[in-house]
Amino acid sequence: MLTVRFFSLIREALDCEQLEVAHHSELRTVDDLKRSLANTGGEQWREALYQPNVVHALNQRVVNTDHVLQNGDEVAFFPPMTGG
Amino acid sequence: MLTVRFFSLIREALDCEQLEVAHHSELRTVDDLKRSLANTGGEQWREALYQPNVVHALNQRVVNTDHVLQNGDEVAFFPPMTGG
Amino acid sequence: MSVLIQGAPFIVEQQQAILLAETSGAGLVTFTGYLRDFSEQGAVEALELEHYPGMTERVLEELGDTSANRFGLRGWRIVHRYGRIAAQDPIVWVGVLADHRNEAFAGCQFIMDTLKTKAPFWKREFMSDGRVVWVQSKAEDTEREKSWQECAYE
Amino acid sequence: MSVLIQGAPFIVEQQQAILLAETSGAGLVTFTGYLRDFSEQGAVEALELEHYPGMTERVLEELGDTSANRFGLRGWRIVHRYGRIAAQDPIVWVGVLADHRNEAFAGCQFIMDTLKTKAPFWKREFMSDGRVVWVQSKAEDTEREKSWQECAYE
Repeated sequence: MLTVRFFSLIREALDCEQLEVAHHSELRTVDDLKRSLANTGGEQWREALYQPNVVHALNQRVVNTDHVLQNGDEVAFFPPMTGG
Repeated sequence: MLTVRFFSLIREALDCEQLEVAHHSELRTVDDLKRSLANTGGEQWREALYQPNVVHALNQRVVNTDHVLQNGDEVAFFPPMTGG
Repeated sequence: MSVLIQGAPFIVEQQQAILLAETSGAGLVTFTGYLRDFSEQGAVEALELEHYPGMTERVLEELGDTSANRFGLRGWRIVHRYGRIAAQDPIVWVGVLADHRNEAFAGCQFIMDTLKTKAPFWKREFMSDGRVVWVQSKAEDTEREKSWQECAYE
Repeated sequence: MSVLIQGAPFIVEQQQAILLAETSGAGLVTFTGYLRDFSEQGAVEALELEHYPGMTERVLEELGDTSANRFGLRGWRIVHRYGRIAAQDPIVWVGVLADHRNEAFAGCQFIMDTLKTKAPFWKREFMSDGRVVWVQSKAEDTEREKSWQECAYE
């Protein structure tokens, strides 16, 4: 399984904090997972996940979308951070 | 009268914190006062006042030695400051 | 050497005392960020800070360690709130101890500049006129953070 | 907006509270300088700080005002001890408040860098081995102070 988490604007747009996705051979990279979520979720999901500046985290580290997924990974999607 | 004050190393070398000097026409500038003090005080005073990096203050502001003195002025001689 | 992320308000003096109890140094630099009662959007009543539990702690711990190595710090502490925060309340406190003041200034500023764009927090402002607005990240903050990568302020 | 020069020890938290009671801002940067228990000369037991009463206050007041104008500070406070100081005790505390963190960092660092070479204090170290040594001014401190004149860090 993969755990997928959403924060801030994206969480709001999707009305979803977290979901579990079965890990299979076609979900090789973060990018594959993102495309699959958009295809399954429809227009609203596509728009939220493909807005400019989305940040992708894999196991709580920011990564590029070509990072390869392993079973058990935690992937998160969120807008640019505004700490401090 | 002029009030003359010494601090730190210079105060120690002269064993003098403060003295009053009559203001007269030959003490036109800070430099004149310094020369007069060295002439009056002798070798120890000359050495202390003419060591490199002596800082000169006139009425509690750092000045160049060509600053003109007025009656009632306070002049101070001290080494570079080490605050903080 | 430690990170505290909490929902409840914190007291700056207590946090400073914790850092000073852990270690000592010749120079202590602290930064406290307070919630402003105004923003580009207008008058602000409160802020809600969302964060990514786990990732936040990890990012800030790495950030403190990076600053300590880069600037030779003797100690550091980062405190950050999440949840709802009232105007004028402290949001973030960073304290660093070093043997020399310039290392302490640089270490503290590096942590703050990096934290702004690298720690997974997101701010939502509750405006006095009733609007609720997600705070946008600032290009200026991204530039500041990058400047630490490019120029060697050491 | 105020300077405190005193012979007795001061408590950092109290000084910070005084500044925060006077004014507020989004960012507070503080610097605390503690007496190190070592120097280039060896182990240090205590320090004696001589100063020029009157001139000290005037220089530090002008310095605070200059920093406030240059960096747009909302408030500032400078506290400095004189007399005999024990190792580990705070010697100097500077706190500045500004609307933005970079102004606060710059304003505080400017005050510290300038104070080192412009405020009429002179330090004498009492070494653990019995020697008493006047501290020499550092070329590095003079360079730092000058750098604020030459480059426009604003």
